[in-house]
Amino acid sequence: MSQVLTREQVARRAARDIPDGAYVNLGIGLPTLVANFVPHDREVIYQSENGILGMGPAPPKGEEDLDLINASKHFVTLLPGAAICHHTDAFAMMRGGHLDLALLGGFQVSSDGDLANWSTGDEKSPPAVGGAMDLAAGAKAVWVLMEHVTRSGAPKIVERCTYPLTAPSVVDRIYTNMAVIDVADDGLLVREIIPGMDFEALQARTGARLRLANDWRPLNGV
Amino acid sequence: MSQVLTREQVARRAARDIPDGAYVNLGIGLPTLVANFVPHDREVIYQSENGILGMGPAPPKGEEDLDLINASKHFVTLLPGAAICHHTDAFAMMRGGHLDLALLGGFQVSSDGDLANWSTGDEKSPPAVGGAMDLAAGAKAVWVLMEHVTRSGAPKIVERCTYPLTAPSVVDRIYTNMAVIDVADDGLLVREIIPGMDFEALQARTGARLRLANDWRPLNGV
Amino acid sequence: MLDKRVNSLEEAVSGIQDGSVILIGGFGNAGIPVELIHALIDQGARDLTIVSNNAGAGRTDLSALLSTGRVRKIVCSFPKTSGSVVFDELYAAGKIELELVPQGTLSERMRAGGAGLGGFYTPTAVGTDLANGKETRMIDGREYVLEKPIKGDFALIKAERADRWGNLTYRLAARNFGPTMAMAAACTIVQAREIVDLGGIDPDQVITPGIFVHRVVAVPNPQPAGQA
Amino acid sequence: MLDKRVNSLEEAVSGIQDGSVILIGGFGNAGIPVELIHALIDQGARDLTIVSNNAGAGRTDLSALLSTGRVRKIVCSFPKTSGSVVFDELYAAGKIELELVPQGTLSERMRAGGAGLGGFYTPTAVGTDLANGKETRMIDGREYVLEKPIKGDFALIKAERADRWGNLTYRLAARNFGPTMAMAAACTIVQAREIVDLGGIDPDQVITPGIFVHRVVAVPNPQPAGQA
Repeated sequence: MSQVLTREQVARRAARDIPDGAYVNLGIGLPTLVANFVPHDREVIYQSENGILGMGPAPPKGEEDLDLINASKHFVTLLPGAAICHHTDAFAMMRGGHLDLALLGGFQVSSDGDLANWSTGDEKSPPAVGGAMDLAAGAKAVWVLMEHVTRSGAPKIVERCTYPLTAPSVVDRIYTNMAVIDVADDGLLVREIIPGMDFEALQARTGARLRLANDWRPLNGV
Repeated sequence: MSQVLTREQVARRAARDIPDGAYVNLGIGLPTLVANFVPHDREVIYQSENGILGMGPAPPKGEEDLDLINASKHFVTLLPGAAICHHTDAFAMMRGGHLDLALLGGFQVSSDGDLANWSTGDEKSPPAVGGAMDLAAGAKAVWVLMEHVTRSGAPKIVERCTYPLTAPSVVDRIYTNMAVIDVADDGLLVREIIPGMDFEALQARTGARLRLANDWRPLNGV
Repeated sequence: MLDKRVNSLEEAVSGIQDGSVILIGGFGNAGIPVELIHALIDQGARDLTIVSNNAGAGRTDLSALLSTGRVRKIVCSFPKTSGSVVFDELYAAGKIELELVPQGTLSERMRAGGAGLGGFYTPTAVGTDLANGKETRMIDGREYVLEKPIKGDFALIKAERADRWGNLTYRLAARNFGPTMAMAAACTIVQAREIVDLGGIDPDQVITPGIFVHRVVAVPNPQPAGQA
Repeated sequence: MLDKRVNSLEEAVSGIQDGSVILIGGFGNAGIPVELIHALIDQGARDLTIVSNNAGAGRTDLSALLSTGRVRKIVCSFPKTSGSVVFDELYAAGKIELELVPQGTLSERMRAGGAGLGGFYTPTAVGTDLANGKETRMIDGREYVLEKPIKGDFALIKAERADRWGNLTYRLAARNFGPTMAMAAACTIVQAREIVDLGGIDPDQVITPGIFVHRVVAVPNPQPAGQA
């Protein structure tokens, strides 16, 4: 019987793929966990949309600085070598293709790499977009980290997003609690599946056609 | 017999009109002299397109700093309270309407306030525009300081510029060695004429129709 | 003499007319000009349009301003947060108009306003609902949305250090929208923790040159934003 | 480990291909990366497009590069100066192409390139020969010219201080085009007077964040530009 990954295991798996020296923006939620699992011999520079480059971990309790928060409004620290800039410059980094990677949460991803992660289209709740669209449109690569299906079991990887789009054709790779999937020019290519789950079972939980890479491997949460 | 003003006297006359606390950009040539004559009880902030706000006078000989030059590439100093910015921000100041005044040289000014001051249209010489067009288009007010006629006696204030334009409809006031003239909505209004010259004589040296202000005064070079 | 210092918060916000567009700095609770916002509440201007990244948290500062009912419209990127109780109520009741703008576009639109540009083409929001009704254009094989500048009648900014010419520095991530909003407003009003003598800020370290600032008031011990 | 330091000027300019677009910092003789330009001359790339405010003065640095005959085109605002002897000869002989751009538009076009914008509308040059053939548009009652971004394959920049992540400070008016060009190039190469340890630059005082910089070489005693 297959065991889906925990949120931490998804974060840990994605962290393994972040290259040494990369400039990375971690979206709100699951992606934020990734920083905890990047191997210590890699130097990764985290950017935050509110003008921080070179963010460090959360401060010890009692040492929070009101002027040092990340995009999720959580307290952070600065690493030696950090730089502060204003918002317009921070978004020039994001929109201008200077970030190597954006790791984002997702409501839905389509087989074309369309991303929906800012709105469920609920008319009662006020909409809020923040920097999601700038980041999705601008980073050199976009990885989405999310559960493979919703709580009610509906696939989040779909032929066509039904939720409002954040940006079309931007997602390069999807890390779920069941698989690692590349968004290739010719569709979705499964790179890894959790042990105990076969391709057909994964396909059954996915709303878009998948192909299995020849060199696919078991997805180990480590 | 009328005596035209010297270049220094034109600069001195214009300097009298610069208000206390104004942000001012002084163009290359004659306008540069103006800083020498602003009354000492006024605090005027000089901007230079290469990222200096709060320029001071030229340094004493031997104290020049290679990293402190103005738009004319002459050595300058900084006043206490000066600020350095990069080129794009310096031009945001200029284009964005933040400068109270640009004092510019001119080849020709038209009765509509068109300014020609960057090119004589000589095809043999490479053209060079620098920041002239940004400044002319962007400053809150543009004053032109120039001789009233060319060396050969041709008028520089004209119905229509024959030299290539720097910007249309931007000049607010003209200080020449013969007169001070406002560019009003309904044409050129003479505010001051040098002693000994009458309106008809000034009109004869001008290529556009002038009107004499009711409260016109003699132009004193001081 | 050029002296932008004013002696009180009341003087700092004087002359703000009904119907003004006011840019208010801050991201989350960092960089919010709490004291200036409360002075604006006391001043009483109404029918305001507020441009700010968030729509307030808790019950103080921006939330307190919203709860006066004097804000007609808010232009922001992220109004809905865990703490945006006041905004949520007003929005649900249809008592406030919202223009939702992607954060980078919001910032860039204000920069365009400050830099004298008429508009710009951005790839952000292409193919999404937030580009609905907006002009798009292919440039060198990529699609862009045309966005127009935002200018403020006033900006309220929190800075760390200022001098009497209005030169500013900021502290860490409290910088956020400050430098851009300062450029984009006809009258930029600053609360600074400290006002120093001219020359007290190294020219190479000035973040907002004084030309973009019009009034400065000292607030040595600013209150945190977003309080209950 | 992220280490952008290189050990020599030769290494700093390695890989610059023929046909590259190279942004070169400096205004007048301030901020010109003299040593990097001479390294580029030694490196030998040809058929270059150079984007720089001026077109060289005297016989060294940019003028020396032009005199090699390897510059096909120069994009600048003020090529003709009292010292631009080399450029003047090449131009008169029809041996170099010139794209003349108003200075603020030049800077803004590079910023647009760095910020990922597709273009912008500027009031500068409206109604002049430099807007000939360009698209114009009325926006809110004012006429603007559409301008497109400029991106560089490389930028050569002079800074004062750098660290191994590429964070930079500049000295006084030598800053000029540096921060904007750094944003606008795929590979930004910096000569810094001093390379300090990480943390040696106060985060609030970084002018160019390291993300915009790709190679840093120390040149402790840079030569003045524009020498005879």
